[in-house]
Amino acid sequence: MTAKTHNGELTFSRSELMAVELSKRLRNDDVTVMGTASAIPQIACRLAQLTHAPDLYSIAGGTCSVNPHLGPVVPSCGDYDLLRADTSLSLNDVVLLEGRADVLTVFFAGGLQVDAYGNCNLVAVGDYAHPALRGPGTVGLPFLSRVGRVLIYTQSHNPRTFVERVDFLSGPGFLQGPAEWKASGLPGDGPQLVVTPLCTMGFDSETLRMRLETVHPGVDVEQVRAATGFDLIIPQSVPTTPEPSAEQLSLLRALDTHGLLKGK
Amino acid sequence: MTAKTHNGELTFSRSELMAVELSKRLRNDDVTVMGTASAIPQIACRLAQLTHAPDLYSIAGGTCSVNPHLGPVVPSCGDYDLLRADTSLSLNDVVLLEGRADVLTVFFAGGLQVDAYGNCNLVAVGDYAHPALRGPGTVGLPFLSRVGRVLIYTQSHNPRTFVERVDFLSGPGFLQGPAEWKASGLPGDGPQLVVTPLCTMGFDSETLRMRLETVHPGVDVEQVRAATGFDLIIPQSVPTTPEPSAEQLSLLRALDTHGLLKGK
Amino acid sequence: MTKVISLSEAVDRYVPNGVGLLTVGGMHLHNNPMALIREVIRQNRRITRLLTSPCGALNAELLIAAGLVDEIATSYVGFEHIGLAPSFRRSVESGSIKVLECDEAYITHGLYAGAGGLPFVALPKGIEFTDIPKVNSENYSFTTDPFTGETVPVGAPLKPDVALLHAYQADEHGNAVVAGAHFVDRYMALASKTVILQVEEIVPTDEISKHPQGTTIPGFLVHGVVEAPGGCYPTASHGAYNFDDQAIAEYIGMAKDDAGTKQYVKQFVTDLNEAQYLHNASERIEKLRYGRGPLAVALSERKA
Amino acid sequence: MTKVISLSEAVDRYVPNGVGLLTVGGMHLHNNPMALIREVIRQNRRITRLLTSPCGALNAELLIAAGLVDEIATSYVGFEHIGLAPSFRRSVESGSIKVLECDEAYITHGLYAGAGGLPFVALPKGIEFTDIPKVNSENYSFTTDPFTGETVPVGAPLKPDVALLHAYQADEHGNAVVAGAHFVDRYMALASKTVILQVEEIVPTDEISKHPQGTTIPGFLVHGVVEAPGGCYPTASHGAYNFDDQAIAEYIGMAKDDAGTKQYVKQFVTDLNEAQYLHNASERIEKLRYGRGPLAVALSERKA
Repeated sequence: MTAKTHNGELTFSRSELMAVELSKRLRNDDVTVMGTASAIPQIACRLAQLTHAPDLYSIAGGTCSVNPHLGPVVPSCGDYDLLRADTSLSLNDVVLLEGRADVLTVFFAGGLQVDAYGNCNLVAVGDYAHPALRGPGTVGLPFLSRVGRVLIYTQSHNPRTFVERVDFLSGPGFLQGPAEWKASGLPGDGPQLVVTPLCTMGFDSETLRMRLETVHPGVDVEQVRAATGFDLIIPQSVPTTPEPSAEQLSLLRALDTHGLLKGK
Repeated sequence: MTAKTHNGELTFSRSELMAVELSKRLRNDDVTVMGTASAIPQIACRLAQLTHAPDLYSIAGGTCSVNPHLGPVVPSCGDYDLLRADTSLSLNDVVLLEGRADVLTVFFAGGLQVDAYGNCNLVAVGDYAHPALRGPGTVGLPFLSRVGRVLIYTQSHNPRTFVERVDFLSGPGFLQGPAEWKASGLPGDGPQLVVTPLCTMGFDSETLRMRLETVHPGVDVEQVRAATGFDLIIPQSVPTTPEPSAEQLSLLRALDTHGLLKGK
Repeated sequence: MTKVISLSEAVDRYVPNGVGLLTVGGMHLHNNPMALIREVIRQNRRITRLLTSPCGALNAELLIAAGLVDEIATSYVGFEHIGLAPSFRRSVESGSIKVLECDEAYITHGLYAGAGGLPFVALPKGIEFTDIPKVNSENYSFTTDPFTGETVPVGAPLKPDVALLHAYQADEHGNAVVAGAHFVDRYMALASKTVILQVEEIVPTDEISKHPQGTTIPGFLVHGVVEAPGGCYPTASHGAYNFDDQAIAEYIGMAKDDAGTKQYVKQFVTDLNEAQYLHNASERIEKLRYGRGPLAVALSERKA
Repeated sequence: MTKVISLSEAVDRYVPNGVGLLTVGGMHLHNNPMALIREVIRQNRRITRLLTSPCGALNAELLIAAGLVDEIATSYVGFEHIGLAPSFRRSVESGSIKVLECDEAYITHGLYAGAGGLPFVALPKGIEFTDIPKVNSENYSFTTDPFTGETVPVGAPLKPDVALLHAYQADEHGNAVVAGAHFVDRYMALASKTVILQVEEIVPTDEISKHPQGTTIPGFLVHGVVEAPGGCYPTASHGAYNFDDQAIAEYIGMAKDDAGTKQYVKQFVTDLNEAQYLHNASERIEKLRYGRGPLAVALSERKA
């Protein structure tokens, strides 16, 4: 069952597709944590709980509540409404767990820049001392290297965001590649997925560089290549990202009654 | 107004007198903390709040509640009833405050051994590796050196408790005397008072050794000297500890309806 | 002995001009102590160094917009889904403010160390693979782990001179209830030399002591209590009202350049006293009040 | 997926014989997870190293009385106003158990470090003036404070393999409510690889999630949940019943020597299953139930 209007337009937004794609990578035994501006991963986690991963735990990084009930999804990770949840941790507890590394299995991340090895930068574009663009700051991204799987999402897919090497490394991905990554002894599994409005990408197991996995409906491979500022690994055959099912969309929209993901 | 029965016996217990004496050393701007088996300091603090120090704060070191309402006083510092209080801290918070040093002004302490410089030992009597008496352990006594004034209380006054030098230093007093104390740079003011069933003692400002201050009603100076295992400084004139007033006893007993201090 | 004090007196007495390290409570668009911050701006107090929670928002941005901040220690200043913080961004890009670049874990653990008299805090492995310690040697360094012999990253303790915090309720002694998320506000209270609280409402002590386990800031840490209903606006006050995204967007719009920023500060802060500001905002605040969800009910039960 | 498990299965599955570092929750005579501890004794699990909260009581003493503990890391084992812990005392005096001498601050901060992956924790000045670090180089050491150049005392992180904890209520997933004091139990849960909870009562998730701010142990930290009403007896279960000073005094009386200690363990632990033990204790437990003070009311409101 696909989801198109009678004149053939897609009946879901790019953000809704991103949430569904993230949701599909979550497992029943995951414990996830998300931070700033996290409507998309919030919905991804709740959707996973309502479908294939009922036992998944998700932590809202601002309020630090566990399994917020999300009716509706709220835009801020610190929202009072997120406290309608199964349990409450303190921010201090969550920071401790992020450092412990063997408990939290998924960290949702993003950046002003994301590089070929999945390193993220939320601090500054250009020379740090005289930045062309000062970002807000890195919050908890340094913990990317400790928590199980890193799932990166960003609503910008262009050569300024996807760069060969971040100008400032504030969230470790595979660092400068296999040698440095292996030598680091960091406990996390590193970045596993990047979801953008154009495509989903993974990482090549040998080179640890980003590799195209699927292109979203209506997007072609050349478009992704042109929008990526580094030499993206592109397999011979690139499938199209499956469209969300009517059931997924219906569940998602029942959560997103404020329409935070709608039309974006 | 004194408090004697018609046949001249004292109408208060030694423990009640100790609580009153401790209470008198507390100030309106004090923030006190107490630990294990703390019925006497609990009552001392509440009595101070009800008389001359209404703004005093006291922290029950087990539950970590602030200003427990104490009706009645309970024997364990971890009692559920202590949570009837003005505010609640966590144990972690209290340990932090004990380390911060400029907030908590009074620490109630004790020991299996207390030495001439007010050092306390709650760990082991005799050789540490083969102790003659193994104590329970030191809990928070190492923080004596950080918190404002240390008030020591003990229900044993004998040469085994009051020794020249503790066998194991688990709660710092004035260490080995003025030179070491000064060099330590520790932020606390050190021990200020020792209250026992026989007397109250302070510390000589030059030598930092314990000095007799008052003997309790019915106790003479020689009795204290004989019960003390080190060379106690004894001034020429030693006043008798004032008897608790009828008002103090009445307030105290209204708190201590379980009679924890009665007859002891 | 009451610690209740007027807004202007609180800032006059407890926030010296040129204050060494000032920290402001709340996180993201929530529980920012805006009444106190607006008053700091009205009284034109220079801040040598400002420390935010792991995520600063209008609490830091407005002080920067008013040109009062020399240095900022932070891991984030922004408005989450609404946008970047224009004055922070412009001031850093132009070099008119110095950033002590931090990460969330360091701020959290650093306040813990500051609260507890810990000389420093050893940090989990990982931060040394980022560029953050490279640009902030004041807060980050390295030492030897004597148990393993390895070199490990460490952070300096954070000990603010003054903390400006919001709580839902307090009594006159400063015993305070935090409704909703605590963020790192309690650690700020534990670590700071002077703590000023603004609250939605001052209540009697016997009211507050009915629920001691919800009253987590003890009065002995607090120096002044200011009754400031609506005082977090336009950020949210957990338990009372939500943030106003329109008002934040309006700020972002005006603060696009220096002239607009100055105009905003004049129009919304320095030209008004707090009563006038709140009078103008009162209709919006009423619209933003939380409904009777489970948490609002739990809090109303507290008061019943 | 339910984590509810029987008492015997919980110990059988999660407490291996010779467990490396086992920690037991509760403090003083409160919230000792005695049902789990009695079962550890029935199943005769040797404990290589036992870690208490800053104040251990019957939780540590009974395991030592049963002869199961090789080493103990603690800052206190005793019965407060009731008396010393006879088996702990005798075992240390005779050298049959090794003590890793700790202080309260180290245990608290060490669990924090263990929970957060901190390589070690720098301790406030003071402990180096006691004899404690001199006799415990495994947990205490010294390193350089790179910010001041001074040598400072530090503690090793505490990372228990298994934690046995008590909570008031939990749902089948292990989301748990602690009624009353938390002591360091939540940090034990955060720092331990495996966590087994005993609770007075298992309740539905939608019951527990009505008051998320009182539910402070998240299920993802918990491996097994055992319903054990009365399971803290003869220690107190905050929210349910007080400790039994007579029963503790009876233990102290019997445990004066090895023969009496063995007799106690046989009579009160190994000769009975938990249901029989509780049947015998039930009258005392009923007498010790907390009255309807403010806290009991607050908890009954939770359930209403």
